[in-house]
Amino acid sequence: MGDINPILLLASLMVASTPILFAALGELIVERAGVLNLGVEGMMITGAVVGFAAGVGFGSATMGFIAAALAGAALSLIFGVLTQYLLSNQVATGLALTLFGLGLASLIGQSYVGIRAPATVRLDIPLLSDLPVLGRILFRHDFLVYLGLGMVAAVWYFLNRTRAGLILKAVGENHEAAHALGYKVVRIRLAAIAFGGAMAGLGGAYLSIIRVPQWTEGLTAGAGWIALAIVVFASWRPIRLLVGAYLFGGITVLQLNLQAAGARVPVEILSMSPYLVTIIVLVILSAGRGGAALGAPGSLGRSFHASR
Amino acid sequence: MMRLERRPQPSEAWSWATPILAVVLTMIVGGILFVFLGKDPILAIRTIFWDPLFGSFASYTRPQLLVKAGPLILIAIGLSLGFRAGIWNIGAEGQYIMGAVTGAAVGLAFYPSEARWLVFPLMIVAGAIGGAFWAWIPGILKVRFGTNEILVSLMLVYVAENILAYAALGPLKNPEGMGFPGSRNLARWDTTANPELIAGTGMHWGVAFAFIAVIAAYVLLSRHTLGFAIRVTGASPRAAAFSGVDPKRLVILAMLISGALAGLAGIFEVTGPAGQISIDFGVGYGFTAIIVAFLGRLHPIGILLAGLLLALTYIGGEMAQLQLGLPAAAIQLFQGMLLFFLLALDVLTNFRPRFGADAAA
Amino acid sequence: MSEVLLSLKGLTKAYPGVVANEDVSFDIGAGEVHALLGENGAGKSTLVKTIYGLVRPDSGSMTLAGAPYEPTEPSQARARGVAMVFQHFSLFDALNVADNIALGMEKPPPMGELAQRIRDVSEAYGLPLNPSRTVGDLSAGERQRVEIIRCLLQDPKLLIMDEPTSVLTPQEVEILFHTLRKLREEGTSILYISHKLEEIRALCETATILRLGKVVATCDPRETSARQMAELMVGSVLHVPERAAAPPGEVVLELAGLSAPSPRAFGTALKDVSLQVRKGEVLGIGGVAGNGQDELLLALSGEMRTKPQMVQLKGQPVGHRPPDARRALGLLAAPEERNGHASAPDMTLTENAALTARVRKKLSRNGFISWRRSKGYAEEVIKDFDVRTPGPGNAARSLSGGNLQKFVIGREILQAPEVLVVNQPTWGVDASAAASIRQALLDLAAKGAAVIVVSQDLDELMEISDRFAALNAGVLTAPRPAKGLTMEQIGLMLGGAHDMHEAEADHA
Amino acid sequence: QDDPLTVGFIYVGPVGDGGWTYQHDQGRLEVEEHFGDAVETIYQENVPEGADAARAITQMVLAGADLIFTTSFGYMDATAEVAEQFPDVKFEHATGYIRGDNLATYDSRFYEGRAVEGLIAGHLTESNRIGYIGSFPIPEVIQGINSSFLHAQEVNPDVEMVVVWAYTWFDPAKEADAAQALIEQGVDVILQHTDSTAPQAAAEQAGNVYTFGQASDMAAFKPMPRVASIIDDWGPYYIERVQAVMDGTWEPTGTWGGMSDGHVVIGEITDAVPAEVKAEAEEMIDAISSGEYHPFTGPINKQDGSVWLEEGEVATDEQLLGMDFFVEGLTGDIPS
Ligand SMILES: Nc1ncnc2c1ncn2[C@@H]1O[C@H](COP(=O)(O)OP(=O)(O)OP(=O)(O)O)[C@@H](O)[C@H]1O
Ligand SMILES: Nc1ncnc2c1ncn2[C@@H]1O[C@H](COP(=O)(O)OP(=O)(O)OP(=O)(O)O)[C@@H](O)[C@H]1O
Ligand SMILES: [Mg+2]
Ligand SMILES: [Mg+2]
Repeated sequence: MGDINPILLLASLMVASTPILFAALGELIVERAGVLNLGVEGMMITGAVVGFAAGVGFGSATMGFIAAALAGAALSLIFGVLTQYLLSNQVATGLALTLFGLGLASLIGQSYVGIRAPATVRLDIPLLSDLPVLGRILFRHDFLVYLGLGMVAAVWYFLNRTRAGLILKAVGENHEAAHALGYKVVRIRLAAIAFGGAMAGLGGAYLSIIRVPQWTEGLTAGAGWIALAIVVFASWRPIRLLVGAYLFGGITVLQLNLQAAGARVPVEILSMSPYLVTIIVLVILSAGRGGAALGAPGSLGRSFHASR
Repeated sequence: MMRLERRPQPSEAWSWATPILAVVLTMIVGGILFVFLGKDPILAIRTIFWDPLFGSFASYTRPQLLVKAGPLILIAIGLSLGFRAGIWNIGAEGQYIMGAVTGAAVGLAFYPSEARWLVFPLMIVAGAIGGAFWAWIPGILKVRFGTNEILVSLMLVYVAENILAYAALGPLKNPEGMGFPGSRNLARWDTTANPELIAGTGMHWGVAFAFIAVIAAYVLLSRHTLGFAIRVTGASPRAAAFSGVDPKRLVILAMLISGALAGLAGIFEVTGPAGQISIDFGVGYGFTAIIVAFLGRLHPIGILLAGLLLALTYIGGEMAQLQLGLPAAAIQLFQGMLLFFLLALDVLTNFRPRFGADAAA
Repeated sequence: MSEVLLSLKGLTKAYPGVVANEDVSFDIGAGEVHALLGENGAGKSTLVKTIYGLVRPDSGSMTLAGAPYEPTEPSQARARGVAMVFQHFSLFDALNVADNIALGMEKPPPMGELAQRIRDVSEAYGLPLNPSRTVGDLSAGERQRVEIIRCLLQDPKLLIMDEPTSVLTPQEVEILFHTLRKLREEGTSILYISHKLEEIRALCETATILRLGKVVATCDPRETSARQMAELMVGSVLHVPERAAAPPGEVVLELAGLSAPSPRAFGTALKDVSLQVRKGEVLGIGGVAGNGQDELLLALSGEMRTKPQMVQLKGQPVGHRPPDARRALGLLAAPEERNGHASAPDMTLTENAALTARVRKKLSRNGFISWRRSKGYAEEVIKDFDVRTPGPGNAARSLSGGNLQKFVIGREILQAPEVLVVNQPTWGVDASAAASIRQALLDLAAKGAAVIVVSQDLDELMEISDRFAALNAGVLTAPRPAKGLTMEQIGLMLGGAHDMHEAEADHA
Repeated sequence: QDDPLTVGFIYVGPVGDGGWTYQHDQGRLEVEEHFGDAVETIYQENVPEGADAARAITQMVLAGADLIFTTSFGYMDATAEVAEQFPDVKFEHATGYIRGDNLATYDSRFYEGRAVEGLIAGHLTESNRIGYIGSFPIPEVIQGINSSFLHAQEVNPDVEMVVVWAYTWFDPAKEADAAQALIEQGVDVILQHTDSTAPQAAAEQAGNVYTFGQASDMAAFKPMPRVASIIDDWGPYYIERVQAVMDGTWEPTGTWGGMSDGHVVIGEITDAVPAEVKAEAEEMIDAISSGEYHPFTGPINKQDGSVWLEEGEVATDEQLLGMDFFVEGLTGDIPS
């Protein structure tokens, strides 16, 4: 039957990966600051519904995205206060956040079922989008796809080239030492957590406003968990994160394309392939590093309490 | 301003008082939420917390609490052993599913045998092995290649769900099911059924195993050298290695135990309350159990209580939905709130709050 | 004395249950090297953290260069010219040297420029350092250089050093002293904390002595003997270790061509280490930290497995045996890091007793631990080794360093080992506690056990060893009788001169 | 009697899923509207199939329900079990096959609607490639694929059908990906057996791709890409059954309603469909509704070429309920 056009595949995997990419980038910053927030799914879906509602309410997708980011950040700050001031266990608090976010989202979303999303503009970058091959892959997406890519670059720059990024890494690496040098561990972490929430919110809103686009319960369908996994997969590095998100999104899209193209591979195998490939690639990467440290931030998941 | 001051030793009194305080606070804030949803808050809270235990249908709902809490506790106990040692198996859902699928496959292979004495124990063993195997994979990959067990165990959940769908649609499909997905009903076939052991109590083999697991974990952690090895590894991995703990063996062991318990939960569920392998067999017990484990502070008795508390909010929540028309989402929100309060107040066990001027910092 | 740089008046800081500093007043002159002495837990670290703005005093005041000084956070202290090298390093392993240094500066220059300045300053002070190396890969001495250069780049007026030499080799100490003297010449004041009194005597002009949080004495260390200072700290007469001579017996432990890669990411591989230890003998192993000391201890304790023949206990190959099996045979060990290696900080002393004494003290049966017996053993250690703690139910982290060290050493010694290996037995421990630990080791040898002491403190090794060997880059020199070794000979051994050794095969 | 009749509904998803559960809940609301104070409805959403179902149903009985609709196939065993325990309460299980003295079953002949969709699709496609997003390979879904393919082929012998299995009932992002994959494979008409509007959105983005609303009307995407829809309309059946209980005429029947009963409704066929095609489609709707035409009428061969239905032979309900094969002309395998 049909063949798979790699260019089209690339173009659609860029779209498919964008929600995970946003959420994972946010979580990467959070984890780099030494905090493990497992509530990504909850923040994503809250972002999805609030973004959708605001988008419909204001009749503007842009307002939707802004609202989604704010909602994600606000929700994440519950986690922030609990874990940073009240020193609650981060794993449990993150899971509670997911539960809370799912409930909150479906409560908010009750009156938005079956409504159309606000229109978005696709950025057909003039001239460039008409380029024969690259044009289709690179220059015919919506704004958020470019924003996602831009955020990868920005996060990379932030972590590797700015003092604020250095301080963030220091806080995540060894909070005792950062505190001894006079850095405000808790405040820095709260800012990171809020950023992570905002990014998760954006990722969710991308689903509800552009990708799907509609509001239905369970819209994120586990994307938040995948985002968490991608951060580990990327060993906390932004460029690898992009690779990981594209790999995952790519396999997801590819398996459907293979089915559509009539490939004679059992559907069950294709359907589980994104997860299997992620594991296999991780094993290869880890084995290559001789099983040595994967680069997890030194203080990841540990509570910090300064006594004065 | 408030400042926290670390207590020299955790406060015994507060560790008992905080859960109660958390429930009370949840009732207050949750009540306000219910008012906003146009419901009578007192009635709603009574329906959630009181009626399942003492309401007019309590004779039905009380046993159901056990049925619901059983798998949660069983899985959480296994997870807590790993968590205590710093081994992060978050893929219990997959192990639960694989336990059910393997156990059911073994049972169905004997259809229509009547040798319950042989088949049922075999299924239990197979279920435990199935779950343990699924947990062994992230364990061995961690030990051999240094892969992160969080990621691998999580990914394997999705793989297990696909295997479950495949099993329900293919090899385990009920040949008399008119082509519909799903296996034969194991609970309705005497050879494989996991019925109530004492009628009207909700106590089935899975619940019994959960209680056994609580006791065993308690003894293991407090008295046995393996439990000690687990605790030392969690508290200080290098001290554990010095003491003679082989960290790789411990990883494998912890994964095998938690996987086996999750697998047991799966097989008891599929032979009892669930009845059959179906596409939607996995309902998130494996994830909820993580919450139960942490709510119980990774302590066996704590997990027992946390499992029952969570079961109470589930069943009470269902009743509130049914009787008061409270949306399921509100219940979920309410549960999230309960967890938040429990976690937030936990701080009082280890810290003493100081208020006022001397706290300004 | 010249003009006063920093003046402390009536500083008091109380923690729950303990007054860490009580009415502490003294002055530090400009260009003065001022020592702060005291037993473990006397309040030294608390005091300097107060000066650095990390701890806020309950009462009291400070003036710096004549102006009131009330730092509420370290950046304010740094802005006023106060810099600090921490007792427990404040470094970030995953970051490189330049990043680590930039983090400790208020307004770091751009990275390229900073790297150049690091090179310049490190050369100028004789502390060579490559700015692009990852800190996690550095030796303890190099790590400290990072901390010091971080301070130096800010042209501090007052440099605080909290136990800087407890992790350094003699050579590194010499280099450090050279740097500090140079700084003094440039007019920088130094507040210096150390338990090594000879160092204080060589370096400092004034010493303030704390006991239980209070200033109990001030003296000029150049005119006070180490013993006098120690007695001021302790408040009683100091006991000097003495050894009952006993003829060495048969060989109990033999290492035969022990070669093993390091289990740690940046560790040192052991290369063909061979030695024999006899009953009743104390073998001292010196060497710069990071030359395989940790690996040697791991290979002996059983945490790191080797080929069976490489480690032989009473003629029996045990290289492949795990720790408990070796304990059963009488080989015990106490690693350097007492918090988190030799003990689990968050566990009680009873549990920590069970950590290593299960086999020899029969604390467990059929896999079940008897907590009653464990508690009994912990109490025994506490009593026999004068560990100061309310009881065995307390967490290990609640003990001060010296007391925890006494507990750790006591826990092994009371198991009546046939061979005991200790690494840095008196690291960061105050003078009286160090003396009693050394005495205990000597007493153990006198009872016929073989003792291997790995240490960077040469004075300590010379004081208690019968024979001495040195580790360098994972290679061990042939042991030589300690008596009569000159400093020069020791220096050569430490530097890796193996000429007195039959030429060893140099394989990886 | 004075007491209102209490009617309970057990839902597998949230009422806000916009698809399957949403449509059942619409049916519940129609019941409320129709009977006013004479009935009281209660429901429980998000009830997992399996362990929790039996409890949810029992609690509903205890809460006083007189008639309970359990609206997912996976509730079959649980419903049967509870029905045995409470002989005085009436139960109705959707899409299953177990019946008892107080347990009826009901389902809809969605394949009738699929036939109409297939006809329209066969006319509309220019690439001669029609895409189909399947959820799981179960008889109901396979009926739909076969029915639509047969009728597309009838009007367009060159047509091919590309089937993608999403292995989920509901995952909007994945459905969007599946639609996208189909479009990239040159498909220009998409049918779906999953419940979200994500494929509609993907088609709209792509431009000239036609889709059909599924479960609900998906009117938001009119007139293009959504050119028609299959609506599950459970209201008439629910009203009829509630009435039967009130009248005391309720029987444990097995109902498999279709277009003729108004259970399956074809939503507005928009002007994006050429008038003559629309007329042809309406003709078929009439023929099916009047019972004149059965979408599975021979001759029909199986995929392997073997004869399934002889000329003029009409498939029995048993044959349809157990359908586990593709008809001749379809490519690809059914999983498992
Ligand atoms: N954060 C804290 N919370 C409670 N008590 C503390 C804290 N820090 C120090 N202390 C107490 O203050 C006392 C002084 O501690 P400090 O660390 O200043 O001692 P030190 O003189 O530096 O000891 P060492 O020689 O071992 O470094 C100790 O007895 C300790 O109990
Ligand atoms: N957060 C804390 N809470 C209570 N006590 C503390 C705390 N931090 C330190 N201490 C106490 O401070 C005392 C001194 O500790 P410190 O950290 O200065 O080093 P140390 O234990 O003396 O050992 P070392 O010399 O190896 O650093 C100990 O008795 C310890 O109990
Ligand atoms: Mg100190
Ligand atoms: Mg100290």
